[in-house]
Amino acid sequence: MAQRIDVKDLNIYYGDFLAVQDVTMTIEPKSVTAFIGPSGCGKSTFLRTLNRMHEVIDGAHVEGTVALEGVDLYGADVDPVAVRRTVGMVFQRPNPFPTMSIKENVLAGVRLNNRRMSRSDADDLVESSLRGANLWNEVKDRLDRPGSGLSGGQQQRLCIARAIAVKPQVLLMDEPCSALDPISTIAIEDLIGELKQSYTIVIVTHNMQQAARVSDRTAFFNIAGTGKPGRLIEMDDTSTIFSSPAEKATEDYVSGRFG
Amino acid sequence: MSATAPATDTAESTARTRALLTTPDTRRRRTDRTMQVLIWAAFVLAMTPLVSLVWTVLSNGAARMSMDFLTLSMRNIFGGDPSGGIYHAIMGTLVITGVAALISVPVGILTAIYLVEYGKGALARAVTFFIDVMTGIPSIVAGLFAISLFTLILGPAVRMGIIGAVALSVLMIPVVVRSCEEMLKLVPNDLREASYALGVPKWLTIVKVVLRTSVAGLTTGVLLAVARVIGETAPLLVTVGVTDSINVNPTDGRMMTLPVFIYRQYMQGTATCPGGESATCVPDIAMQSAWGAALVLIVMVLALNLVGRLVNRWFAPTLR
Amino acid sequence: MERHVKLSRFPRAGSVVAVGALALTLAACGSDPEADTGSGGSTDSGETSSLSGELSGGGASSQEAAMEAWRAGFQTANPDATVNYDPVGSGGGRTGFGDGSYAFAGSDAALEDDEMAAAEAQCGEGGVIEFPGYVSPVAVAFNLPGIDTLNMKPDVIAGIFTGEITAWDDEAIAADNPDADLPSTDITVVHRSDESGTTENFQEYLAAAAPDAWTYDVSGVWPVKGFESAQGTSGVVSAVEAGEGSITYADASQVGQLGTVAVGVGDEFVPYSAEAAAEVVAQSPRTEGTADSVYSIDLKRDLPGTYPIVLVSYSLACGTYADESTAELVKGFMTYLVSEEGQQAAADTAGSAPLSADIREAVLPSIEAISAG
Amino acid sequence: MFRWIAVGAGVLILAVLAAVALFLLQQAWPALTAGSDELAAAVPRFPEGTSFLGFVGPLVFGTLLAAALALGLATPVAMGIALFISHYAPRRLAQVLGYLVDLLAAVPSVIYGLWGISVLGPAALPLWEWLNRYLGWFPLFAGDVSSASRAMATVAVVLAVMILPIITAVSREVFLQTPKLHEEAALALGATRWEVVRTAVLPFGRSGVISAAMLGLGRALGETMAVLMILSPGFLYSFKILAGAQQQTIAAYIAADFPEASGLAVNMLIATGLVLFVITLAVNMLARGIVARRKDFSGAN
Repeated sequence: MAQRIDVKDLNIYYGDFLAVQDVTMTIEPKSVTAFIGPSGCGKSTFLRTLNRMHEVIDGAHVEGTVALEGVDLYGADVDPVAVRRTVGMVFQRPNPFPTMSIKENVLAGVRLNNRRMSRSDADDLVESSLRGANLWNEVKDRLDRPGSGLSGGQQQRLCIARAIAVKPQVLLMDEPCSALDPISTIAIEDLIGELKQSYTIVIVTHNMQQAARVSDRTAFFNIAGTGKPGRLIEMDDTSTIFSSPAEKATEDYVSGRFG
Repeated sequence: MSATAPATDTAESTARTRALLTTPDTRRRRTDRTMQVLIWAAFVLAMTPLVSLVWTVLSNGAARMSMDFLTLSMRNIFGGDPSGGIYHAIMGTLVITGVAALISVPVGILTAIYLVEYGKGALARAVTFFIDVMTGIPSIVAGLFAISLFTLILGPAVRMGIIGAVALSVLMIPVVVRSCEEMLKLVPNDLREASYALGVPKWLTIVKVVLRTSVAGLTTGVLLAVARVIGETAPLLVTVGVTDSINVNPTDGRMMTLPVFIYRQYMQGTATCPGGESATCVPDIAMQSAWGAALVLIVMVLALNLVGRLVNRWFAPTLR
Repeated sequence: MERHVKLSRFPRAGSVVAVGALALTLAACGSDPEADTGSGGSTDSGETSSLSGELSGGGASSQEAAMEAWRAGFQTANPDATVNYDPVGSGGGRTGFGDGSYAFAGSDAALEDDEMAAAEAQCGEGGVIEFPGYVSPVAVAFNLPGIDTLNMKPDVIAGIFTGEITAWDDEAIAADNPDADLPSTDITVVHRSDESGTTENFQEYLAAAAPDAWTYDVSGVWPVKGFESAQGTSGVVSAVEAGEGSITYADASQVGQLGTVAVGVGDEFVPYSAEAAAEVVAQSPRTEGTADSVYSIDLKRDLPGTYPIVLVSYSLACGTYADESTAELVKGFMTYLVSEEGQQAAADTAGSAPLSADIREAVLPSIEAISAG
Repeated sequence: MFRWIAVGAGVLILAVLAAVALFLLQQAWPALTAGSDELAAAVPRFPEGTSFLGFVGPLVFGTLLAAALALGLATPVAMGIALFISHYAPRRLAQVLGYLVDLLAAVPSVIYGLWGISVLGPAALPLWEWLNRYLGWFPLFAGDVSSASRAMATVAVVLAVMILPIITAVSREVFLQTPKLHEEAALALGATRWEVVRTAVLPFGRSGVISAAMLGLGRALGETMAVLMILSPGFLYSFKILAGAQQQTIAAYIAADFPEASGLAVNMLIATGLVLFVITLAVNMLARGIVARRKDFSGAN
């Protein structure tokens, strides 16, 4: 299931503005990779280039390569829609479709691909996805109620269920817990630990403890000043980053002496 | 495919991924393309009549345009005589719409203030509800109302500008209230509270803080409301009567307005020219004048819109 | 712009200033046109040279074109006077005249007894002045390329306008037009959608000339359902111009390039003309039993050599008015209206038939007697 | 003090509306209570042996037919333009277009009428003839094509063009308000652009579009001049939209017959005006009801 991502010499532009400069990294399969760094350093922007979500903004483009199992995501014959199906994403704020029920939310992505799905197949998929997102027991009795009626943490897990229902290879998470209370956060963090058995997970977080808790590897991004591009400072095993980082800036940041 | 696959990748998994990423679902892609084409087509389809309309008015209207056309009235002009102009109609339109604005703007803005700043309870709900009701009054019905009101007061067959202005006000007030309500709602509560905290009474807060903050928005709302009613024909047709001389006194006698002028000219049909077409007798002069007046009216409406929007863009304080 | 912004502390002020500024710019340069010395007739008979004030009348829209000429002529001679005419239709004119809201009125039909009573009550002791000020032929106009005129007997016209005859190459039409190359096109009848005196007059003609074929009640509204219709004379004319094979009835001055019917009167076919229309009015007898100031006629539809489909539109005025200036204005305006000059201006503009000298002579004394009282 | 002035303005509006309603009712009352013989005598158009409702029925039918056709034509196209401006066109172009559409909403109806009769009518005639020839079996296209294009179909197109900018302007606002979150959610699930629209934008904007359509319907119902200038009226319950002299709308009927009317006929016209008032009222209430269910949506005008 899980696949690796190789990023090489990636520059990200918004129009003429260089937002992120010269990123080269490898994201290992079946692991959790955390991006940390101060606000505006381009980590979310970079995350979005991993499934071409940044293209929603007019004028956004990249130089360099992002390769999934050796296939460049920006290759001429690559379909961005297929990229996003293969590389799923969970957002900062839970965003279940308000007009759909819990069940329909889970099936939303699948419905796009499959014109007809038998009722039992659909039910099975809903159950397995919700179980995968640790939500099944809480919502199994109200699958037909609107998704927006759930609590924030439940909504976020519903979004995760929705993302994994399309069976992606990679799961990108953009500060998935920042809008949640501590208890919900723990639930999501536990879930991330389980999900990495089957997916490559990339998570952007502001919370360094969270990065330390959930990730196997950590990448630190920084920015020299406003108007300057964000850069990848260093990337290493999480334990290394938090105990003996190679760069001074990283050390300052993780020890709280900066930002 | 510039990337060279790292050696750790098996060729098989690369091929599988490539297949995954490069074979789009043709059915979905086709649907997407079809819808894109349809939406472009909808756009083109809709623009065709609109462009045609604007072009027709422009080209037909420009042909009739001249200094005389803008500065003379139609007094003593008849038949196929191509002299004379629409000055009386322009003035009538300006005066009647101006009076309508004078009536509706204070009422409209005060009502909006009431609804936003004071409005609570049954009365506010009733006012909101009935403003919705007023929005739905067909324009001809507003005309019928105004004329029967004045008939009751001043006797039968009075025709004067102010009756038309009253009819237009009935149509204009709800529009003013609606848009000003929106504008006042945009003023953040922080500003009001800051003012209260300084011990400023509520009414002064409204006048000095709320109104001043939203003045650009209110102006825009009012100008757009004026643009809405300036082209109304049916209510003026039954209330103001017609004349071909200049009359700028809304309380004395008939007035001409541009929309009514257009309609009257359209209804006039071809003129008889005993000696055939000549410099002093043009058979289809009425239709030409109708187009000319239509162009002037459209320009007025567009100018109001433009000014309204520019006021809002340039002078609105940055609230958001 | 700057000025506008400074003043716009209150938006009301802003918009008023904007509109006001526009108005002022325009006000500086607008005017009524200079008195026209051309066709309108610049001098009147002399006695009404300096009338002033505003006079409002209303009524039949058929008179509108002529009324424009009359008003222009009168206003040119009296630059301080303004005459307005609301083309609200005959019914509105009669009602408005009856309740005093119009000082004068135009009507496509003479006042009926109860209307006359109301008008007399309104006018007071001076009584009502009524005369056929505007007489115009009503043409039966059609759109067939290459055919300018067709002969039709009353029965044929009635047959077409009742929907009995549906194709242009119908034998009934062909019989009177041996030389015409009639197409097999369907006939599309177009009638007035609004209530109108033209409709009423046309129906009166059909009822009088073809009583067997035309059995509908005569009124201002077209009685036969299912035909096309349009608003106003210009509406029906442009509808016929746009649709090949259509036919309508309309004030002759408006039919333009359309083909017209020469109407069968007795054994001959008479094309429309102002002269032939004037003739029918001149030869028809005056209605009996009316006051001296009322000159209405009983139209005869079968007088040889005349064009029988005519719209006779009456002018209405009072013998006495409450105030002096109105009385003077009405007197002056009506005098101009019946004058040879006024009638000729109407004939030039509206293609109407000038009033005969007999009728003018009959009504002029009543007009000259108009006074305040 | 200031407060009471403001309250007074609100109350004044209620008073004005009450006055409008009362006047209409008072003026309409004689016609509503008159016997059909009386009406037939006063109103030349009034067929003998019909009740007031029997007379107004076809007018209501014509009004609804015209408005429904216009709405049917305009809504899909307006949604297309709204989507085009909000989600398909390049941003710079979109802004200009949005502004253009707002301007077109302000073009006076008498100008639409002028254009409809002199440009659209002749241009559409071949299409009407084609529809009639090949699809004449379909009730809407049956009958004889109005030779001057003065038929309900032409009116419907003009009305559609008129209400198009209104529906577009409101729908566009709603579509633009679609939360980015939901669009991104759909996008991240691998949705194509159209699928984003279908899963996130349309469901979100549905009630807004409905109320936009209702606003358009309200305007189409009350529209006078365009119908008056174009339609060849008739007083039938007829679905033949290509033929002339089939239907008439209330507003155009009032404007056409008001000049000639006197006495009871005027009351009769005002009574029909009252009927129109009630219909538009119902439509507007419905629209407001739908909007009210969505609090965050604003900018109906």
